[in-house]
Amino acid sequence: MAHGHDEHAPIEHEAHHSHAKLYVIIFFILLVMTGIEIAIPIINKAEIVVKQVEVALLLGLMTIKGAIVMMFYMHLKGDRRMFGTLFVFPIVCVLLMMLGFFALFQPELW
Amino acid sequence: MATDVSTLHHAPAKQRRGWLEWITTVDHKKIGIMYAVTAFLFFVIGGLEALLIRLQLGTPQNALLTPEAYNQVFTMHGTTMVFMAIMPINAGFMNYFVPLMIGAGDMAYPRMNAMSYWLLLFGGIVMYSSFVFGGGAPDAGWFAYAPLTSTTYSVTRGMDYWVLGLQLLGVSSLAGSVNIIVTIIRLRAPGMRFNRMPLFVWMSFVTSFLLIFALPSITVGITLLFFDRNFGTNFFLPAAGGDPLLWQHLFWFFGHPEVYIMILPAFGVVSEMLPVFSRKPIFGYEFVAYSGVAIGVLGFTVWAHHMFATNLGVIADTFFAAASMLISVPTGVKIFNWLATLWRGELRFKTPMLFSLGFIAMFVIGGISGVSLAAAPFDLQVTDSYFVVAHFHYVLFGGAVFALFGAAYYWFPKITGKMMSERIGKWHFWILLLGFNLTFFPQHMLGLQGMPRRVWTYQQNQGWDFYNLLSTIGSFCIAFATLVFIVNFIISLRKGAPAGNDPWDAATLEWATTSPPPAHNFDVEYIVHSRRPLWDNKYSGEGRGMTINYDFHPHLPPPSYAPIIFSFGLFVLAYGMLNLASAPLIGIPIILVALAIAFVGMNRWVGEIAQDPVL
Amino acid sequence: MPNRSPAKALLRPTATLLLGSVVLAACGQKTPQTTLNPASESTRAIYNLSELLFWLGVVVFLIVQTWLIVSIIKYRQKDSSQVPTQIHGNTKVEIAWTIVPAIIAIVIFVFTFDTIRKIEFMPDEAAGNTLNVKVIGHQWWWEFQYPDIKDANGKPLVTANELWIPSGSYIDVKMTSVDVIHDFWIPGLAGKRDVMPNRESGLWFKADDVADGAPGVFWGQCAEYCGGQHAYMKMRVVVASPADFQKWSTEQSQVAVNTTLPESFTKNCIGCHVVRGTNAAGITGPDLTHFGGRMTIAAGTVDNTREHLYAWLDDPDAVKRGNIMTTAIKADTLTEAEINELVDYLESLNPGTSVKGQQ
Amino acid sequence: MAQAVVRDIDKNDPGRGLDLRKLGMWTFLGSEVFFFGALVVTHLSMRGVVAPSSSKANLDVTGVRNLFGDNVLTSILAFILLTSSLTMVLALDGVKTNNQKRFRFWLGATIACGVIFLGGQVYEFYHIVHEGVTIKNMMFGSTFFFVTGFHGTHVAVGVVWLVSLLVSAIRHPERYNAGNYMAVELGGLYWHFVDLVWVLIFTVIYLI
Repeated sequence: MAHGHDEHAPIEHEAHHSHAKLYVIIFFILLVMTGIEIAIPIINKAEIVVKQVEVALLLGLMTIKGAIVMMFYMHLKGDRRMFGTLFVFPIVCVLLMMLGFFALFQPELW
Repeated sequence: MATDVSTLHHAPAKQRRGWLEWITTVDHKKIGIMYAVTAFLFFVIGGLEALLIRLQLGTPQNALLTPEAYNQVFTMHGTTMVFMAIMPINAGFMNYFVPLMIGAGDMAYPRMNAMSYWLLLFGGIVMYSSFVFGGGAPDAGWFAYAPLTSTTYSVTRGMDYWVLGLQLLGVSSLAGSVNIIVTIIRLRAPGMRFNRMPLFVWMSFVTSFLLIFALPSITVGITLLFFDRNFGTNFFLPAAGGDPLLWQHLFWFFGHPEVYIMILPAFGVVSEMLPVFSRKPIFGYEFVAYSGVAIGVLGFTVWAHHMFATNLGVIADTFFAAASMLISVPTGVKIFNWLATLWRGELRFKTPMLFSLGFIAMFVIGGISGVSLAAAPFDLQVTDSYFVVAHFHYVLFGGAVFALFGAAYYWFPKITGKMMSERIGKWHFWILLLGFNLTFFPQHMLGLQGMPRRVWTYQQNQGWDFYNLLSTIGSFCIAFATLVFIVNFIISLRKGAPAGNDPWDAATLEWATTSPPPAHNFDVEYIVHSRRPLWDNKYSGEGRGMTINYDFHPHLPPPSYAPIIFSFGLFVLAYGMLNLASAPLIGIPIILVALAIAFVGMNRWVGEIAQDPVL
Repeated sequence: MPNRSPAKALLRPTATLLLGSVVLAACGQKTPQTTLNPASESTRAIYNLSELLFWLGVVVFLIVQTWLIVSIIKYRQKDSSQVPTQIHGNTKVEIAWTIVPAIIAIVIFVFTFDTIRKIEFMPDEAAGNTLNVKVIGHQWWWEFQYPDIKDANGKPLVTANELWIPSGSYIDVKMTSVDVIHDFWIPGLAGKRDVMPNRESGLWFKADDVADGAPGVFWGQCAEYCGGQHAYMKMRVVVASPADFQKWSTEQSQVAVNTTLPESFTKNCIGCHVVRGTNAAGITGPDLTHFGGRMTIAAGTVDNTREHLYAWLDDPDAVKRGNIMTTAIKADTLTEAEINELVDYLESLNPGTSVKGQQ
Repeated sequence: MAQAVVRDIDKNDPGRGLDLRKLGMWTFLGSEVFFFGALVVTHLSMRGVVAPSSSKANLDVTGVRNLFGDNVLTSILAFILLTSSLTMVLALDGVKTNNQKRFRFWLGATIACGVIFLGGQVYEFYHIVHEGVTIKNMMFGSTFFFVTGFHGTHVAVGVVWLVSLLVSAIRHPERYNAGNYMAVELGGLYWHFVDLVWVLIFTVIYLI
């Protein structure tokens, strides 16, 4: 019972299937979203929508971007559940604590 | 990693002899012993500081200590007991017993495990070297409220040593916790599902998560503090717009989970000992395990109950009062389940059992005063008074320390192969119980009579003299009890009766191997079928608790110098950082040397990983 | 309770212990800083809450310890070869004792919330019957300002370490600190409140009525560790009847009763201290205008007597080590004659209304 | 036979067969989430504070934020870090498909992106300090440099890590192949995490 090595590995493994195409597509999606993010504050200088909506839009985009990076670039999609749990649980906790902190102690930031 | 692992299996590991064996060891059992011994030494040092405190307060207007000396002593007492005594004793027991209890050969990362230990030792040395090099020890209390920690009000270098010592201890704890978590997730024996793990393993698991989630907060806090003191920032300096309350949030967001980090392993130990000495299974395993998880989760939502006096406002007061009271529910569940474990058992009053029962009796008192502190208005009267001092000593001494002494008696036979003296052990228990209550019960009264904590002296005729005297007398009983323990330890180590594999007729896997266990822990692999594999094999029939896989090749990494070299690099780095702002011509060369040492260690380490793919 | 006799056996020592401490408090022992003798609406509300907490605590304590002791007596091992019935749990029972602590917690919470409401919100009737007080924390003494009461110069009245308030009025306290965090605590009148730099915190309280000519004295102390002399950052609060308070505040807002500064005062003291009506206008130290009438020296460190004052002026570091006055006055700074001159002068600054020496 | 029993008994265990080091990496990253969480809370609650006695007291948040222009530089940095994430995942794809050349090329590209990012950050810091905002003289500067500085430190650590990986890959190509890519995957996880933090910082500090 060695640590972590179930498979008594032969030196040459069969090559995995390449996902390069998918990664490039993901990259362009992220790129477009970042572009929108950058554009929003510039467009909204004229106060087309209230600041709160702008912030909500930005946070929403940020969350989606983050989720995409985690799922595809960090391979959480399709990987074992344990890894995702170890990482996503703290993220959810931190977000809740931040909400709680600002709601209770810095309400003027809303 | 290209190396075929199977060729390594029976390669004889180079064993070094004498003290080199300890310096280079990556064996979780040796590391566990070093942890426990170091932590006990710090416990004794912290205890001596406590005696100084009690001597000073034994009589009103005593001039034994100057205010400056007193403030350093109580700060170091708190810091030592929290970070260098209770936490590492817990870590020592976890190190030694988590792998054994889950039937593993070692921790997940043996070398990183060694590094965790060395950083504990070096962190402690950094902190205590402030007495010699810093012009004085830290003096702002263990929770170091800003702006008292600023260079204006804390003029010695003590607080800088405090910050850097804590940084090293923090890295140590972080690495240790990741190690425990991975060990538990990945190295459990076949069949030992999560809901079959011994409760000590459960509590170690929860504790480790609390640590990795709570530590970053104080890491940020002390880094900001270090910048304030050395590089001219103003995070906590009100004169320049900084916010002392930010420190309190960052500190207590760590500090409250820290309380559970200290007590949960004690809960785990007691949940192991009570069933063994009652000869029954724990009552309501799931409730005991999950209430530990619940305490851990709720522990992150209550930090501001340490800050009621700062005028949080009605909404925050209400929220944190409610959340804090909620914690009494899972805690109550645990206590009732322990009591139910005793019910209709066949109780054997060996020393570990006495300490477990003492733990329940004392911890309940701390729990009751804890719930009352959660009631925000009452807290406004007694917070920062001796009532709080009494409360947390009932929790951390009456709770954690009692449980850990019990654990020492319980596991000593496994670690050394010899029994501890029952007769001396019982003396130890009764003297400690008496001394503990004599010391800390009067402090409830002191708090209610209006005595604030952290005062270096007090005037007579305030109704405080008698209780303070009692408390001081009690503290010497505690010291004497600890001396009795040390005597018992030494005598038993030399002449203790042989223990055999399973002296207590216990239930968990650590008792299935020899005492002391061989370097690879187990000669065979156990396939676990129940929560009490050993017990069920003994009492329900061979094979009911566990079966044996003989086709098993234990593998251990060889001893290594890398962890101590790397840790030593970080140790030197701390002194470089200390001088960076005040004397860059000294600081920068030290930092470069330190980085070079750390690089040598890291390089060795990476090379060893390539030979033997374990961190 | 399942078994009566052990419960009784436990009750007696508990009662003895409790009674013992009460007796201890009653016979001759002064407890000027106790939380157990509330003398204001808010501390009484807290005291009532703590009684509830205490009795619930006693019940829980008795249940657990009785259960523990009964188990120890009843189930001690009789036959080492016997294995007891292996009971793994009982979901119904466990749910029950999850719910019971929850109910206790809810009960405590309801009363807690009620008390929070009572002590945090100042009642409407306070309007028109409020005295504003500003508390300023210093390392290690207290400055009190009365924004509603003007002194001879038209500025708010300032005193130090001795706070006079009228009974029956709502005292609205606002506080801040000039250095580190302190904590304002008069156990008989109000719970703690942190006194923080660069921030304003506040609390209110209403002291119970006292008779004319019989003011009540309450001891208070800084409760947040604030450095070297945290132990000697004390204060006295004098609750006077409205008439007495009126008299006191009128006297206090006058200039000093003796405005002829001795030479040694001009030489050594005016940089840090104010004596209204003279050119002593320093603001680092406490206002000394009516010093002679105060009860204590150096923030409650010693009683205000000639001997103590002499010792204090002779070597402040020996009385209260590390306090800020030691930066100006060392053991050999003043001659005996100068000290006596200063003592004479300072003790003469007594306008009349004082509770000095009668605590 | 015994092995078969083991496999069977472990079938539903969530920890079964997980790679030890990858498990540790994810656990560590979970802790890092709390670290950056604490930093961001500090920044958000302090950045608006105007010091009573600061030399730049008249420069409020809006004033400081104008220094960033329309975030042109930062947007370029965001673009570079995003690209580095793509190149990193392509490097891993390279090693997984036993394509040493692609592996090394994309790894090198990732390092280059990291170095350019660090250079850009140094330039940005220089620019802002030049405008009179330092870590000492105002709260916005303190928290801004603190948060972005810590992120930059993480990037720097990542660059060192990837460089040592590249050196090792050139010296011992036999250690990196479709059956042995964990070292690359771990470096990648760390690198993507640093990118993830930038996604957060970019939005919260620069855009909001």
